[in-house]
Amino acid sequence: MARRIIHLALFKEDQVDETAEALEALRGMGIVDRDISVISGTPFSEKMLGRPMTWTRVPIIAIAGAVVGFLVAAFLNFGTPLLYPIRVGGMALQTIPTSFVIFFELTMLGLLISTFIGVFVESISPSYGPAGYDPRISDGQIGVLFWAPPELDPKLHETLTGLGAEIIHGTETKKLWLF
Amino acid sequence: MAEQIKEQVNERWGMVIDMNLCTGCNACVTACAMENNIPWVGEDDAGYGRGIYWMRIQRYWEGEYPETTPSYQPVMCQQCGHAPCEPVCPVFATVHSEEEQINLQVYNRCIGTRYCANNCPYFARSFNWFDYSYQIPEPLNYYLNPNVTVRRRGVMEKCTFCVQRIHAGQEQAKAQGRAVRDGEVVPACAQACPADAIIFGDLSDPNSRVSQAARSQRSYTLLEALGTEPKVIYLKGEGTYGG
Amino acid sequence: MAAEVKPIANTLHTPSEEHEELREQLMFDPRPREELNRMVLDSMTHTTPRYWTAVGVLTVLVLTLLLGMWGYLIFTGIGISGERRPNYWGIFIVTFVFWIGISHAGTFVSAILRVFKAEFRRPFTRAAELMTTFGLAAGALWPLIHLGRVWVFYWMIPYPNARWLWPNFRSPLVWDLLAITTYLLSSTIYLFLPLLPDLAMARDRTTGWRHAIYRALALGWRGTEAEWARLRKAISIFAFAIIPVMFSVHTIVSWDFAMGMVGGWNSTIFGPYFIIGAILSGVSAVITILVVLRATLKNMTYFIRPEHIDALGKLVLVFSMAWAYFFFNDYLVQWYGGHDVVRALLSFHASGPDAWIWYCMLLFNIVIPWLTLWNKKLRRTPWVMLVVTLLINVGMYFERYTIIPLTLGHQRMPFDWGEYSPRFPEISLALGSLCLFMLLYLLASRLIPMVPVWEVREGQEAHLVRKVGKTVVPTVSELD
Amino acid sequence: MNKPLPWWLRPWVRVTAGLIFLILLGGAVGGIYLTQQTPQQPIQFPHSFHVGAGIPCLYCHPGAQWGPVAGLPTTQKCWGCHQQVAKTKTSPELQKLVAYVEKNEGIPWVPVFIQPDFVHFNHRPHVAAGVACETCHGDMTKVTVAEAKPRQNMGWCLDCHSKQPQEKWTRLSDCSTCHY
Amino acid sequence: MSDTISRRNFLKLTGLGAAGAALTGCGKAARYVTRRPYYDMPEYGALGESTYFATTCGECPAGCGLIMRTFEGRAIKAEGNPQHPVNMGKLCSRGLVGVQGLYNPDRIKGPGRRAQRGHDQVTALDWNAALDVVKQALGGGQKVAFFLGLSPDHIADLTAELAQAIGAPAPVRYGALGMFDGRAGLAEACRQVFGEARLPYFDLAGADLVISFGANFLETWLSPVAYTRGYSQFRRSAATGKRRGYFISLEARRSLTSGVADEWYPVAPGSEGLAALALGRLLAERGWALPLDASAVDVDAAAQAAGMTRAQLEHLADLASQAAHPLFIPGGNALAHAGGLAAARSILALNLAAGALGQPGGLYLSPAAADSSSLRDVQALVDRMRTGQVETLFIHGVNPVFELPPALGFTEALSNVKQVISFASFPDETALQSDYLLPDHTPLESWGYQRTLAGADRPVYSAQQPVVVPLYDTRSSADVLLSAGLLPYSDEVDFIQKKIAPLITQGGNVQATEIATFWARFLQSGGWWPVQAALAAPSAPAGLEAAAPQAAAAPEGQFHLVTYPTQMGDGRGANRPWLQETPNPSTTVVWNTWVEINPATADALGLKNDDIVKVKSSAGEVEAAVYRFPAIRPDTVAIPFGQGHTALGRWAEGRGANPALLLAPALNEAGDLAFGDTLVTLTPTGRRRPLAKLESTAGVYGEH
Repeated sequence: MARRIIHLALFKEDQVDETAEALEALRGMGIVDRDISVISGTPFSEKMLGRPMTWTRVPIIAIAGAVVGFLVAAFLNFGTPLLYPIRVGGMALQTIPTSFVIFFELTMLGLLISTFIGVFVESISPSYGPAGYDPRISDGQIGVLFWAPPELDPKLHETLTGLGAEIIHGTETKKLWLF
Repeated sequence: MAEQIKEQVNERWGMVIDMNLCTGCNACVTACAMENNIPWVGEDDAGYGRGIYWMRIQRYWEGEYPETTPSYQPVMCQQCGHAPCEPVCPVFATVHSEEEQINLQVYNRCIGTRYCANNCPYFARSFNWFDYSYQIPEPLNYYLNPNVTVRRRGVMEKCTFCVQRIHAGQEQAKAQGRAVRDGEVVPACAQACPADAIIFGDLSDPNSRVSQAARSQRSYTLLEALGTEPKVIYLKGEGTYGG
Repeated sequence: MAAEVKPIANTLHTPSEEHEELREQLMFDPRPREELNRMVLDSMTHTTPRYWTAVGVLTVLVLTLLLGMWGYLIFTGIGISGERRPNYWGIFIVTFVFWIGISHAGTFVSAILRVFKAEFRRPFTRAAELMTTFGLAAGALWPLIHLGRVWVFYWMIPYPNARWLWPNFRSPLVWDLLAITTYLLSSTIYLFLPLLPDLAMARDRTTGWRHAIYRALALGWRGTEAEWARLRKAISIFAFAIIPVMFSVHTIVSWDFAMGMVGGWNSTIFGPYFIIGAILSGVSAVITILVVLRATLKNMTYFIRPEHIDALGKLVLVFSMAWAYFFFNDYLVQWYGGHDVVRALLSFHASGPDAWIWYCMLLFNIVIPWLTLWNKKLRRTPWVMLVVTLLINVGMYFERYTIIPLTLGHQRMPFDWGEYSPRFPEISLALGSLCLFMLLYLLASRLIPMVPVWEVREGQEAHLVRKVGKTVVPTVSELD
Repeated sequence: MNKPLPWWLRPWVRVTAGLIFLILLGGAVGGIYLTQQTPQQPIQFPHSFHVGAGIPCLYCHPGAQWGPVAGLPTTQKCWGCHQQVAKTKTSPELQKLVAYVEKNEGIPWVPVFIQPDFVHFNHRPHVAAGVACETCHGDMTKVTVAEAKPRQNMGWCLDCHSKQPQEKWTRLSDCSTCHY
Repeated sequence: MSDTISRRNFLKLTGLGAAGAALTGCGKAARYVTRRPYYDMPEYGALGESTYFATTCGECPAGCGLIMRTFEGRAIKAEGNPQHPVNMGKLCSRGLVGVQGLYNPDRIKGPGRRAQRGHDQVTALDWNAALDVVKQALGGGQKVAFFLGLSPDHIADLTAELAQAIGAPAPVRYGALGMFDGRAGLAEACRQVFGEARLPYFDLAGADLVISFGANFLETWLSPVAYTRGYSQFRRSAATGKRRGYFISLEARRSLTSGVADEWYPVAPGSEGLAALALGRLLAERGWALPLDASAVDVDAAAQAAGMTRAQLEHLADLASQAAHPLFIPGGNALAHAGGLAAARSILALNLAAGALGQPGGLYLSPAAADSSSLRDVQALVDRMRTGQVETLFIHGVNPVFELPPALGFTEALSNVKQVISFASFPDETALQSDYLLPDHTPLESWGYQRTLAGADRPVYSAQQPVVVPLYDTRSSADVLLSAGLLPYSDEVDFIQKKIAPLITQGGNVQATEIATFWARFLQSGGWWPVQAALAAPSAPAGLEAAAPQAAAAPEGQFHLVTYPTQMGDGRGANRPWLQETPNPSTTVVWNTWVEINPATADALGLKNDDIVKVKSSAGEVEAAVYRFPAIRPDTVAIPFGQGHTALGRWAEGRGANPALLLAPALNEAGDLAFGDTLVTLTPTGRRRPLAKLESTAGVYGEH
C-alpha cells in the first residue's frame, strides 16, 4: 500500500461546532471514520463531534485483574496455611472472617493495577488511525487527522479553511514516546 | 530401640504456683536468667523499663499501715491455650506448639513489631532494645547456656517453660525407651524455688503432681475473664493443700 | 500576575451579578487554554533562591533527621527511642497513623468530589492527590522504622520461600501491609492517570531533561478520542474503587489496635472513628497545603480561590462534628461499660501527667473548629484557615498519641503501668518525615503541573453558555 | 553543534560509577564466597581413604548415636590405630599427628557442619530413625577433607521432615523442635 | 594442689568463646569457630553433653550443696544438690549467680604486689616470689595475724593450726553476714540458756506457730534456703497432717520474712526483748514454766514501748499457749542492740518454756561450736594493729574495709601494719589496701569443705571441689600457706582428706573403708552427713536472770536506722550483674541503694520517691534516694547493705551507698555490734535521682 499523506486540520479551541461540521464534510467527501482521528486537548465526547463510539478493553482488563486478585487472595488465605500448618491463638487454620479483609484488598489491588496496566498497554500499543500530532493540541486546539487521496486536496482545502481550520498537509509522525 | 518409642507424645505442660508458699525471694527470677541466657541491661535501662525478665514477681501492697501487707505474684508467660499474642504476629514468630502445647517464640523469625507484647495482658514479654547479650564481656559469656539461643537486638523473648529442658527430658526418656517421668522435667524456676512453691509437670496426666495441685479448690488463673486459657495456675487462699 | 491576563470577553458569557460569587469559585473567569498552560508551566519552572534554600535545607534535614537517624537506629537498636515496657508502641506508630490519616483526604476530596461531580474540586484535585501519595510515602516508612529488625521486613511479604512458610494472614499487620500497598499503588496511579494530558502538555512545551522526563511519562499521549475515552473510563473506575480502598485502609489501621486485647482499644467503632479522624486531619491538611501553595507558587491565586478554601472549611466543620460524635460514642460506651481497667484508663487520660495532651486534642479538634469555621468570613481568610487546620492536625496527632502510648501505659496489671515520653531520636525521625513530605512536595511542585489544566479547562468549557429554554444553566452537574 | 556532554555521560563519571559498582559487587561476592568456603583443617584428613578402609563413621564420631553432637576424634583415638600403622612414620601429613601426640595436645579440628546458633540439632533421633550419615553429610568416600554441604537451611531440613509419615509431621514441623 | 587437679582433665576453653562470640550471624568467624580441644578430655565431655559436679556454694557461709552443670569445660548453671540436707536441691539468687563471680572479668588474674596502698598499680609477681613472701611473713610468729571470712571452713581450720604452729594469735573470723545475723550474741545466749555456745537451729517444718523477733530468715539470716524450705513445710498441711502453720513477725520494718507473716507488729527497734519478756509473763500466767522470772515486767509499759497494745500481746500469748509446737526465733535485728543478749536470752527462754527442745518443731543446737568471732575480737585485732603489734596481716574471704563500720578504725589501723597480704579473688576495697595480692581460686575452682552450722537438722560436712580448671593464674590459699612447710600436710587436698578422715568411721551417707574411696564418694555426693536427723537437744537451763532491756524511743527529729543485708549478701554480690539486676523483693529496686521511709514520715519531711536524702548519724553520713516504703515504722528508716563499693569492679563501683558508714562501733554484752541502736537524722538535699525499679513508677501508689 502506498504511503498515504496524512492531513491535519487544526481548529481553535472554541471551534467545536466547526469541527463537527468539518467531520461531517469529510465524511461527505467519502473519507470513512476509520481514516479520521480527532485529537484534542480537552476531552470531547464522541457524541459532541458526531463520531462513532470508541471502544476500550480497560474495563475487561480491570475485571480480569480483579478476578486474578481474588484468586491470589483465595490461595493466600486458604492455601498457604496448608503448606505449613501453624496454629495460633486457638484459631482454626483457615479463618473465614479474617479472609474477607484479604479478599477485599487483593481484589481491589488486582482491579486497580490491571486498570492501569490496561491503560498503559493500550496507550503504547499501535493504533490504526492516522498518526500525527501538533503541540498546539495541548493548547486546546482541536485537530482532525485524516488520510485522503491526493485528488481531494483542493476540495478539502477549500472546505476546511472555510470552516476556519488551519491545514497542515503531510504531518510528520513524530515519535512521542520512548519507542 | 527406635521401634519401641512411642512417636506421639502428648504432654500438656503446666505449672502450678502456690502463692501461700511463695515468699517473693526472687530466686526464680535469677534462676531463669541464668538458665536462659537472659542478659542484664544495666541500671539506666532497667530503670527505664527495659529490663528483660522472663518472669518477675509482682509485688503489690495491700492495706494501710500497720496492716500493710505485700502480696507477691510471680508472673511469667502463662503459655495460654488461646494466646492473644499469637495471631497478631505477621510472620509466625510466636506460635502455638502442637507438640508441647505451649507458646513458642521463634527468635530467628521475629522481626520486632512488638505487637505481641502489646497484646499480652500479662506483660510477660521482653524486648531486646539493644544488643544486650552481645555486650557481655569476655569471659563472662562462658556461662551462657549452649542449649538456649542468645538473642540479639530487635527480637522479642519470653518464658519458654524451659523448653530446652523439656526437650532434653523427652530426648533422654526416648533414648531409654520410656515415657517422661513426673518431675523429671523441671524448669529452672521450679528447680530453684527454695519454698518449692512452683510445681511443674504434665497436666494431661491426672496423677502427676501438677495435675493434682491444679485440681485444688484454691486454684485460679490470672485474668481469667479474658479467656486466654493459661497453663500457669495459681493457688491462693485457705483450703487444704494439694487438692 | 493574573491580572495581566484579560478574559476572552468576546466569546464567553459575561457573568451576571447574582451569579458572580458562585462563578468565581468555579473559576468562571475563564482564560484560553494556552494562557492556562503558560501559567502552570511558569509556576513549575519559576524557582527563586528562596525555593532552592528551602529545598537545600529540607534535603539536609531529611538526610540528617530522617535518614541519618534511621541509620543510627538500625545500627544501635530500637532502644534509642523512648519505648519501654509496657509502651511497646510509641511515636513510631503514632506518626504512622498520622500520615496514613493525612493521606486519606487527598483521595477523599478528589474521588468523592469527582464521583459527586462537585465542580469546585477541579483546580485542587492534583494538590490533594499529591498529598495522598507523599503522605503515604512518609507514612509507609514508619512501620519499617518501627521494626526491631528492619532488614528482614520482607518476611511480611507473601512470597514462596524454601520453607513454605508464609506470612500470617490472620495478623492485622499483614492486612496493614496489603492495604497500604494497595492504597499506595492505587493512589499513585490515581495521581498519574489524570496527569497524562498535562504531562503531554508539559512535554510539548519543554526542552532538555524536563522534556525527556515528560515524554517518558506521557506515554505518547496525543489526545485522540480513544485515549480520552480510555482515560475517562479508567478514572471513573478508580474514583469508584478507590473510595472503599481508602475506607478499608484506615479501618485496618484502626484494627491494629481494635483487634488487640488491650483495654481501651478493643472497640467496634474504631474503624469509622479512625476514618472520620483521618478525613478530618486530611481535609485540614489539604487546606493547609492549598493556603501555602496559593501563597508561594506562582499564578496560583488564579486557580485557588478563597471560595475553595471556604468550601473545604465547611467540610472540615462537618467532619469535626462527626469526629466529636464518634469520640463521644467511644468514650461513653467504654466508660459506661464499667470495666475497671478501662475506667482507670479513661481517668488517666483526663487526669494523668499527660492529660494536657488529651485536653489539647479536644480543644484543637472540637472547640477551635466549632468556634471559627461557622463563620464564612473566617473561612475565607487564608491565614486563619492555615492556623485552624494546622491546629486540627496537631489535635489529631494528640488523638493518636492518646490512643497509642497513653493507653498502652495503663493496662490490666498496675504493677506494670508505665509512662512514655518520646526521646530525641523519635522526635527527630518524626520531624524528618515531615521534612521528607515537604521536600517531596516542593520538588513535585516544580516537576508536576500542580493544577490539572485540562480538567479546569474542561470545567470552564462545560460552562460555556448553555441555553435551556430561557434560563442559563451554570453547572455541568445540573446539566446532567 | 558540539554541545557539551551532560555530566552523567562523561567518561570519568561512568568509569568511576562502574568501578564503584564492581568494588561493591566484588565485596559482596567475596564476602559470600568466604563464608561458604570450607575451612582449613590442621591435618588434611582423607575421609575417602578411611571410609574406604571400612571404618564406620560412628567409630570416630561416636556421639551421633547417643547425643546431639557427633564429636571429632581425639588425638588418642587417632593414635590408637596410627601407632600401629607403618605409614605414620613416613607420611609428612601424619607427622603432624605425631607432633600432637608428642606434645600431648588435641588436634584443633575445625567443625565443618555447623548449624546457626538458633538451631538446635540432635544427631541421636536421626541416627535412631535410620537416617544414613551420607544423607546429610554427603558421600564421604569421595571427599578427602570434610566439606560443608551447601544450603543446609530450614527448607532442606523440612524437605526431609515433610516426607515422614503424617503422624510424625506435627512434631517434625513444630518450631520448638529446632528453635528455642 | 596443682598436681592433684591435673587429674581433673579440664582445659580452659578459649577458642569457642561461648555462644556470645558466635553471634555475628554470618561471616567466617561465626560459622567456623575454631574449637581448642581439651586434651585428655574424656570423650563424653567433647560430645556436647553436660557434666555435673557436686560442690558447695561459696557465696555465703550457709554451705548449700550445689550441682554445677558444666559444658565443655565451662561452668554453666548452678543447681541445688537434691541430696544435700541444707538446701535439698533448692538455691537462692546468690548461689545461682555464682558463675558470674567465676567468670567475672574484673577478677584478679594473678599474684601481684601493690606499689602503694590505695592505688591501682600492681606489679605482677611470680608465684615463687609470692610464696617466699608468705614464708617469710609466717616467720613473724606472734606478729602475724589472720583475718578470715565466714567461709570456707577448711581455710579457717588450716589457719587455726598454722597460727598455733607459729605461735600467732588465733585467726579472727568475721563477716558482715555474721554481724547482721547477730551470731556472737546468738551463740552467747545459747551458752547462757543451754550451756553451750552454739548456734541454734529452728525446725520450722515441724512447728505450727512461729513468732519471729526480727529474724529475716527467709532472706539472709543464717541459712535462708534451709529456712525457706522449712517455712514451706511449715505452711503446708498435707505433709504432716497438721494444720497450716501460723507465722507472726515482730519487726520494725516489714522485711521479706515479715512480708509473708500472717501478723506483723512493727515493734520499735530494740524493744523486741521487752516484748518477748512481756509475752513470757503472759504465758507464765497461762501456765508456762518460764525459766526466768518475768513477773516484774510491766506488760502495759512493755507493750507501749514496743508500739503494741496489751491486747495484741495477750492475743500472741493465747496463740502461743494453744499451739502444739510454737517457735520463737531471735533474729539479727533483735540482737543488734545494747540489750541484744538479754533479748536473745528472753526469746530462747520462751522456746525452753514451750518445751520445744530437740524434737520436731523445736530448737536444736548445731553440732559444731560457733567458730566465728565477735566484733570484740575484731576490735582487739584492730587495737593490736593500731599499736603496731601486727607486722603481717593475712586476709582471706572477707572485705573488712567495706564490711566493718569505718568508725571501728580498721582502715586507719591498717596503715600501722607493715605488710598486708590479701587472698582476695576480686579487687575489693581491702585488696586495694593490701601490699600483696595472692588471689585464691573462686569457690567454683577450689577444694574445700564447709561445716553447716545452722541450716540442717544434722551435722554436715559439705564438700567443695573444682568444677572447672582455674581460669587464671590463681592459687589455692591453703596451698600457699602450706608451702611454708610449717604443717604436716603436702597440699590442700591432703589437708582436707586428713580432716575428713575421722568421718569414715562415723557412718552417714558416704560409706567407705579407706580414705581414697571415701574421698571420691564424699566429692561425688557433695559432702558427708548422717542419714538420720541428728542434732543435740539442748540441755536444761541454768538459772537465768531476766534483764529487761530498756528500749529508747527515737528522739524528736531522729530516726531509728535499720540496716539489713539483701541479696548482695555481705557486699560481694555487688559485682554480679544479675544480682544487681534481680529486683529487691520488697521494693523491686535494682542496681542501687535506697532509703526506706514511711510515706507519712516522708510527707512530713516533704520527701517524694527518688528524692536524694542525706542520712546522718553520729558516725557518718550517706546519701541515697528515698523509697516510700509503706510497711515500716514512721520513726524508723531502713537502708539495705551491700552497695556503695569504692572498688570491686565495674558493676559494683560507685553504685549506691554503704550504710556501714553510719554505724557507730558500739558493742553489746555479747560483743556484737549494736547497729540497731543507731539513730539518724534526715536532710533532704533537693536533688533527685530516679531509682531503677521493676515496679511501676506511674501512678500506682499515688504519685505520677
